Amino acid sequence: MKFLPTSEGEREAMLAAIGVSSVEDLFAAVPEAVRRGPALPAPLSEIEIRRYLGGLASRNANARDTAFFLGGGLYHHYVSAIADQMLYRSEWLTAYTPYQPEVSQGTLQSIFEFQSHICLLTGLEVANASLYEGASALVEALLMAERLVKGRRRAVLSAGIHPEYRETVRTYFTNLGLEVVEVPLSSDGATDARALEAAVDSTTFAVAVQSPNFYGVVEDWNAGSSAAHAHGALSISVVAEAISMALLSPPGAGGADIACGEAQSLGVPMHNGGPLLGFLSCRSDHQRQIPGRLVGQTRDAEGRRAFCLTLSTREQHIRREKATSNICTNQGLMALASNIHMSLLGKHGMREVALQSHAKAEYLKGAVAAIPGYRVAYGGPTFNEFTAEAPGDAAALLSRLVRKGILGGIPLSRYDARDARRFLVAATEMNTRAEMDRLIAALASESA
Amino acid sequence: MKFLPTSEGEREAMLAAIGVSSVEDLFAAVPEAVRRGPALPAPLSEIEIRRYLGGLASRNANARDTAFFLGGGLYHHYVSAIADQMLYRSEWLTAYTPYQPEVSQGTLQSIFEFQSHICLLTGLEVANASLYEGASALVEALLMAERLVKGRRRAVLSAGIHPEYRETVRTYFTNLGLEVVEVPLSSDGATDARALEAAVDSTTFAVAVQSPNFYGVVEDWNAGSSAAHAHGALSISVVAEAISMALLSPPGAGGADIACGEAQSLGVPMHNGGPLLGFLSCRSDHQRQIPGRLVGQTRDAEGRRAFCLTLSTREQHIRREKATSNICTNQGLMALASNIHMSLLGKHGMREVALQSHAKAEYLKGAVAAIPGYRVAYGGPTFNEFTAEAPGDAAALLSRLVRKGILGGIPLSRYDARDARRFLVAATEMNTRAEMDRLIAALASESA
Amino acid sequence: MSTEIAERSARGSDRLHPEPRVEPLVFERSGQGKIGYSLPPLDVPALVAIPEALLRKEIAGETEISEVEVARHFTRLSRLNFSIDQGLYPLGSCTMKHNPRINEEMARLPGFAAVHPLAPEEVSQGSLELAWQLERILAELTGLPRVTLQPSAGAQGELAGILMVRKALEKTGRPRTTVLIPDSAHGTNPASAHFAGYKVRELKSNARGTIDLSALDSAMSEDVAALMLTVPNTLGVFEDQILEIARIVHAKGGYLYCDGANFNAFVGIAKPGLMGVDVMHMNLHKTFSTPHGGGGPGSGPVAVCEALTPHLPRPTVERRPDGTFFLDFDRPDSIGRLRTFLGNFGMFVRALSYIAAYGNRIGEVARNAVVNANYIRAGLSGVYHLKYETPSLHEVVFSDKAQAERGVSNMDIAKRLMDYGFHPPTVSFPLIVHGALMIEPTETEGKPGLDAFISAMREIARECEEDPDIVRNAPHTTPVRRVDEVGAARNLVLRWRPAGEGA
Amino acid sequence: MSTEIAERSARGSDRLHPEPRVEPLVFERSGQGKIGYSLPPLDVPALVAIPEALLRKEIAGETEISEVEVARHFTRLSRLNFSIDQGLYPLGSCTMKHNPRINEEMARLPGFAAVHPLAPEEVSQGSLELAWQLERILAELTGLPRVTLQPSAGAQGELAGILMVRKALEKTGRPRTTVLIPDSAHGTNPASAHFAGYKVRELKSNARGTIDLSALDSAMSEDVAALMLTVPNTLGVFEDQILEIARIVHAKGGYLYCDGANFNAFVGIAKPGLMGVDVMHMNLHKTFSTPHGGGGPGSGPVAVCEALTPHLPRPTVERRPDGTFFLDFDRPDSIGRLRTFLGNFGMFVRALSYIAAYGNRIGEVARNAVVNANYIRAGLSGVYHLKYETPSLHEVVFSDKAQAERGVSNMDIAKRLMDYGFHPPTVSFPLIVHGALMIEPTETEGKPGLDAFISAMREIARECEEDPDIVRNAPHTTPVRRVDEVGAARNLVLRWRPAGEGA
Ligand SMILES: Cc1ncc(COP(=O)(O)O)c(C=O)c1O
Ligand SMILES: Cc1ncc(COP(=O)(O)O)c(C=O)c1O
Repeated sequence: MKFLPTSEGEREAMLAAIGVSSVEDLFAAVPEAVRRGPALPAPLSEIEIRRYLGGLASRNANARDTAFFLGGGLYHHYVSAIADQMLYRSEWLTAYTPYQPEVSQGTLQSIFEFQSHICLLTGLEVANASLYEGASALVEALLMAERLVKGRRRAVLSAGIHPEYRETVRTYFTNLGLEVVEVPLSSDGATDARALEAAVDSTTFAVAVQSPNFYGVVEDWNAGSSAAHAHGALSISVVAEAISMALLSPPGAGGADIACGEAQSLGVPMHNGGPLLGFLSCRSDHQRQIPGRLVGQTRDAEGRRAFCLTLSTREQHIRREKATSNICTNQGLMALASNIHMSLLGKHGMREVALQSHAKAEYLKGAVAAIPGYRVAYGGPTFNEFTAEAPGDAAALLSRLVRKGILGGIPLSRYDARDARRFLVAATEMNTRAEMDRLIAALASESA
Repeated sequence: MKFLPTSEGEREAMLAAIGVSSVEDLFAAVPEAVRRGPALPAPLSEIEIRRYLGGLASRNANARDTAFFLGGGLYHHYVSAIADQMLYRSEWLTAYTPYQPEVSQGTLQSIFEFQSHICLLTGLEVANASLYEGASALVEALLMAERLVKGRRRAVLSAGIHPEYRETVRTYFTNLGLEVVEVPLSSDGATDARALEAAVDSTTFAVAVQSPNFYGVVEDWNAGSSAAHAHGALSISVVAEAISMALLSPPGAGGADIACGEAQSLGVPMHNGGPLLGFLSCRSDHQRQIPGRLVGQTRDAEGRRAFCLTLSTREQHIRREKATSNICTNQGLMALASNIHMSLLGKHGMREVALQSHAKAEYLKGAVAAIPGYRVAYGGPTFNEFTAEAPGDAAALLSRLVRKGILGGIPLSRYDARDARRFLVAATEMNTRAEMDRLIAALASESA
Repeated sequence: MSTEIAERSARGSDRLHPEPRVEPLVFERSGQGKIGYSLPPLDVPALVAIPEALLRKEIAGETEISEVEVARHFTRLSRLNFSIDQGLYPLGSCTMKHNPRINEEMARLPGFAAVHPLAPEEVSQGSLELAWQLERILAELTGLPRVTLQPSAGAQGELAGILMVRKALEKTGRPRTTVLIPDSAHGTNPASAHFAGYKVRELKSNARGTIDLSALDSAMSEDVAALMLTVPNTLGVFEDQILEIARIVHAKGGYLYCDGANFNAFVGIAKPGLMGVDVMHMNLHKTFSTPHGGGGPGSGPVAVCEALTPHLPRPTVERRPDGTFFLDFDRPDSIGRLRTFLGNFGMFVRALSYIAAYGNRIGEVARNAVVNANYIRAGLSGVYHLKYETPSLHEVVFSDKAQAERGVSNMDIAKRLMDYGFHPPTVSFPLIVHGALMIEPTETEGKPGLDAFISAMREIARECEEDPDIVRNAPHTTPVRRVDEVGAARNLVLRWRPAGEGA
Repeated sequence: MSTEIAERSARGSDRLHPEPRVEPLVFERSGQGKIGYSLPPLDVPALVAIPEALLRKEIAGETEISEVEVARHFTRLSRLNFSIDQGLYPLGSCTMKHNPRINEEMARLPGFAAVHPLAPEEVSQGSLELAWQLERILAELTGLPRVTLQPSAGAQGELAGILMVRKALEKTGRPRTTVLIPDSAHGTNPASAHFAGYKVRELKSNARGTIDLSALDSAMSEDVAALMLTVPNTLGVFEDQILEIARIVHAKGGYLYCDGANFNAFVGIAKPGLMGVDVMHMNLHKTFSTPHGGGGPGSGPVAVCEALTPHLPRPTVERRPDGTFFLDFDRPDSIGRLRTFLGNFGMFVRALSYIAAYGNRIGEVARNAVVNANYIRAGLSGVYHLKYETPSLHEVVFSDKAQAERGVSNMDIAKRLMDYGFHPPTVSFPLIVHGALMIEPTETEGKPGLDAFISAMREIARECEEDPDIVRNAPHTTPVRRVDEVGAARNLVLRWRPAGEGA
């Protein structure tokens, strides 16, 4: 077997040194009754693996070969060649969690830089080393708030939060005796301000609002924050399209105590939905309740600047059931990709990506609104995604577009049967005007 | 500009330190009359470059998406994922020629290993660090022989040598007052033994034979060697399909003084014909006339084994017009790829690749011979390529096959108008029986 | 005296080695007016249709830097890391095995990497089939009928598993209150049980390092939802009483949860389903070689017994009679979602590629892993103290007991190993071995590498006797020397700040 | 005394740093029965239809090794190299600039990397158009009408260029006998002229380091086929009399050949075609950033004036009126082929990708390269001796004259720079500067990097005064210390041999 470096002869010598006569002797503790070899096919060579998996890959529509307008919390943004190729380096790819700082300064410093980038983007003071993805990041943020605001059991969530995030929150909450109150959207697509205020009370430990929300509408963070703070609850800003923070007023400026969500947009390919890049950022007075790993700056024995994991007493490997989270393995390599990407784009590039994405979505939005039979569902301002309404069933319509090489949007019937005619359309800097015009023409021809 | 790390402010400071007031001042020596900015388009971003070059790439038929049977000195063999990805490492990719051994041991040791692999394959004692590709490697071998056998002006070349190699030899020879005598093939496709003997005389400095020859036929190295040695000339073995050496009797066992040719098959993708990997190997008593770089083993100041470039006095940077060759930049990275590939496949893998390639070509050859109207042109034994003869014009036939996704062979009319109905068909371990059956069926349907 | 040498040499080496070994932060390489990217010119009107009040002006402090500086910064930084591709990385419990490059190539195919999970089903058949096939293979390997691929890593797999147990128990009317966890377990086990709403009750291991059957028997009650058992446990010891353990747990209506992070020890040799395991998570980033990436990503599929299948996370991947695949959201008894989309799909690709390369010979993984661990055990027994002499499978846990007498701790030994060119083993885990040195070589280490490791460890033991300071002051040759972790926690600096913003 | 410290520390460091720093040969990692590959099972009969006498039995001595060992071997080996991505690599004449990663990505597209040049024209339009476009761009940049992309590197470009000159002269009946080459020229120039069948006559440079016009005038005759001129020359000096030089050469019916390896100094700013250059090769692996790969591959396109176009190597890439592209073999006056196929096509892709990124702003390359070289010149003038004070463009050649008085050579200084974390400059070239230190920073180095380099060089100059041994014994911190090159040539060991075969 090509991944096994031991020859037969060496194995014999090793068994002799161990003092057993066969490998099977070493498995003596495993009862006969539970032993069973697997019914699997014969080993495949690389050539065959390329055929096999290449064949599967070719049966998926990919964003490079189609006119692509899917979003819904996962976006087809630019990833630089350097961010891609850097990940091939063994030193990044095949290292473990940096428990031993003396031989892990690369990973540690990169995480420290990632944390710093996230702080700059969110306008908050502390960020962790990553979480799995947006939905579980929101859960972690809520549980963190619950620990900080002791004795309360209810979280108020905007209905504008990604439905898969909300579903994830319910999965975690039910067993912990925590409750969710959902606040509906108003007709302009933003969280209903009055309903929000009414929903928060002294049993509320957190108010969470997403912006741009799932339906594309940009929210005012301050609405959630003042509702929360009026009752001593914490304000959580949820961001599922992280590049929006380069253009929109950041959570920190809108009173957020915690910002969390999905940073895939910042240098991570779509990967069919994973690996992604959850993030969580907060005010420094809450840092001791932050979940996940943190890297801090320190010195080595010779006084040089160095980095290491810190505040580990929050974590499961020390605190066990009292830990701030059960997370252990996180999204390290994606945080590296994102650090490279954010560093390369920097101040101007991230903003330009955001501006282009916005401008393209505005172009599309205007054009879709102008097609007879179509309308834009909400009047509120949008960033790079909006909810369109088709004259007929959106899912069927979008399936017909696929045959023209257009992935035109996400049918909202997937999340709510009442939204059968609605679909989300996203644009990024990757879309050309020509592609958008193709989409518009295809939609128009479908309405005819 | 993203590749330029100097900000405006820094540039000002630098100009001040230099003592000029503008960059243009530094170009004072360049006459006004010769200055002219280029009429080129505006800079492209990575996103645009991907569209632009990706668009061009998509207009070529590639071996992954077709049933592929082209050879002619360039083969579609297996390249392992590790040989491919290793080349991304900056330490390999962005290093220069290892002139400074203390910071280039990686490159140097890899070349030393490459040299060793080539020696094992050719059965000769010395190999250089690479040459450009097969044709110029043959030229270098011939010029080397000419230096070793002083005072003679004629080289005898088999007509079985790749026509592009022979054309290259003529390009070099005409200006140096050297002559080529070409020996025809006999009807079984091997070099005509009698004609060969007759062609060699005391004015001959070298005899060069290729095996497998361009038409696919396996030659006996000894024929060329004994003809050469009988008259005090050197015997040159040319190999354009290097993996054949894993199965066929190697040049060193057939009396060769020099072996040379193309090692692309050993781990280098086809690259549309370049970069490839020329090699040259010889007996150790001729090593001081070898062209190109050589790496030798030595010690460092602390007695550790170390490697460095050696015998540089053969080379242009020291010997100038008296150098053994004008080559400077060679094919370093391809030699690395090949070292990785040969090391990974090793003794058994290289042989298995050769055996599979041969068996597949035999399968095809038998099947083609059985299609009415087709025949195999030569009766001699072949390795993984053979010359087929079609009932009609081969070029037109092969163009029709392309529309079925089959690159079925190389029409020999490209090299000789008299060969209008002939074409070369190659097989490697990459071809499946299903693909071969598709080719056979397509050929059969074309004859009908 | 050796300290003196160390210091002198450090100073000397500073003189001979004037290159600064610390790499500035990327922010410190930034400079006004530099740029590292470009985008296509905007081909639509440059409109900002968002009210002023909702906008920010700039991302103050963000970088301005050229591409070449980024390339150098990250190349240089990377070189400060140790990695599997450099040498033995025997972190116990982490299964740091060779990561084949073909897996990376496959995961980057545009048909996997540039694909969106919300694309219509008819153009997602490749991904759906891939997930389905991986599920089938993991089911075959575990001997359990169904598998969810959704969990993002092992810990989330644990949570998913315990939540399924809870859901099943809820159906009986009573979710119960407690999860039993041996004291040797990984920290994620109790943490996950806690986040599933359970109290944790710790089970003391017996003198062999395994489950004390009578302790289990008395702890097991109808309040206990599950026993979370690591197989083999974190000492590398296989619970030879596993069938009896299962019987005890099942007898009281509880579920047997298997932490499969150590599946590498018996994959392809034995099946948890036959052991009475009801639910088990696996770490694709351990047993199935998806690279650890300096901390992640992982993927933590969970295999379950028939009784738990109705509770699998939503959606599941199903196959229609016509051979097409679809996502089934219509699972009313599902525990729900644990995250967005389908899970860490990129890891599925790698794991499937890896498993395909072994196919029906995957048991060789376990065989070689176990031989390697036992070879190290044989090579170091008598030199390092072995608290539990029970036979080891894939890893062995020594301790610093002998060396502690010379004032040298397991941490010192770990650091000194770096000077010998090895990554250290896991230290201070499992908690039941004081001063632990938890060594897992994995199957992808050859005899020469193991011999070198053994002799380095023996050499260090000798140094502990003859010159303990050289060990206590280690490492001497790493990019930075011993890092002050206490100081880091005391003076928290968790980010870079733009100049003027204060520390 | 400092030698003593160095030695002590080396010994000390061996003790502190017990990791063996030498990596075994891949053959030494080999072991019987190990395997690193697999192939699909053979799906046709396993026939060997070749006479026994033409077969070999095995490749004795070849490796048997697992994939993980190969991965480690080459990763570890690579880490012994210095590379651009680690820091300043100021090898004069080599133009070691940043190699953008997008170029690698493009070259690896299956539509370029898995393509065969003998495929039918109708399925090769993408490659043909790419070659055609690159030719057009290089023609525009050089101001010359046509370009061949065939030469594999600069030296082969030189040969192609001179052969075209020869062919043109042959058409006049007399190929002439001699090529003039300044004494500052790169070694490939005389070697290439020689292999084109010419005698080489060396032209002494004047005190400014440039062409001595009267020497040229008297050397130029109707026996001279061409003057090979490097622009700017290897001192980094632009021949300000270029127009006069061209006039002199042309007056006698000779051709002006430009070695364009230093095109980086004025690309996008001035055009050789306007200078009277008739033929010029370029190094895509220098000016146009295709990576040097530890020695190659390169690509050496040659641009020619109208008169030489009939003699371009065969085939040329041509465009039909309908916009399709084809290879033109029907060129009876061509010099023929220099190699197989079309040239190093993979380098064309990278170069085109690189040029596209700059487009009409490519002159910024030269501007920044020239500023950088002059900044180093300003920073080191007075510290290192500058034989020629003529203004520099993209590189500057100092010498060790001042340091030689303390017994320190340019080679010592080069080695000491390694300790400071830099690659050394080119030493011992150009030949007209004894003890040369030829420094070419390229445009992709920023001010902080240049400042660090300047201060390292100044520091070394100080060390030469105060502690010359530390320089003479350098390097101290590299993976191996000073390598015995003389010994290598004396006891030639050019390959590994299987045990038993003798050394
Ligand atoms: C025994 C054991 N259980 C559980 C885990 C948790 O897995 P993960 O890090 O993927 O969350 C680990 C790994 O760290 C482990 O070693
Ligand atoms: C001035 C000069 N001319 C010619 C060459 C030869 O180019 P190549 O190495 O590509 O053959 C070089 C590079 O080494 C050079 O610096």
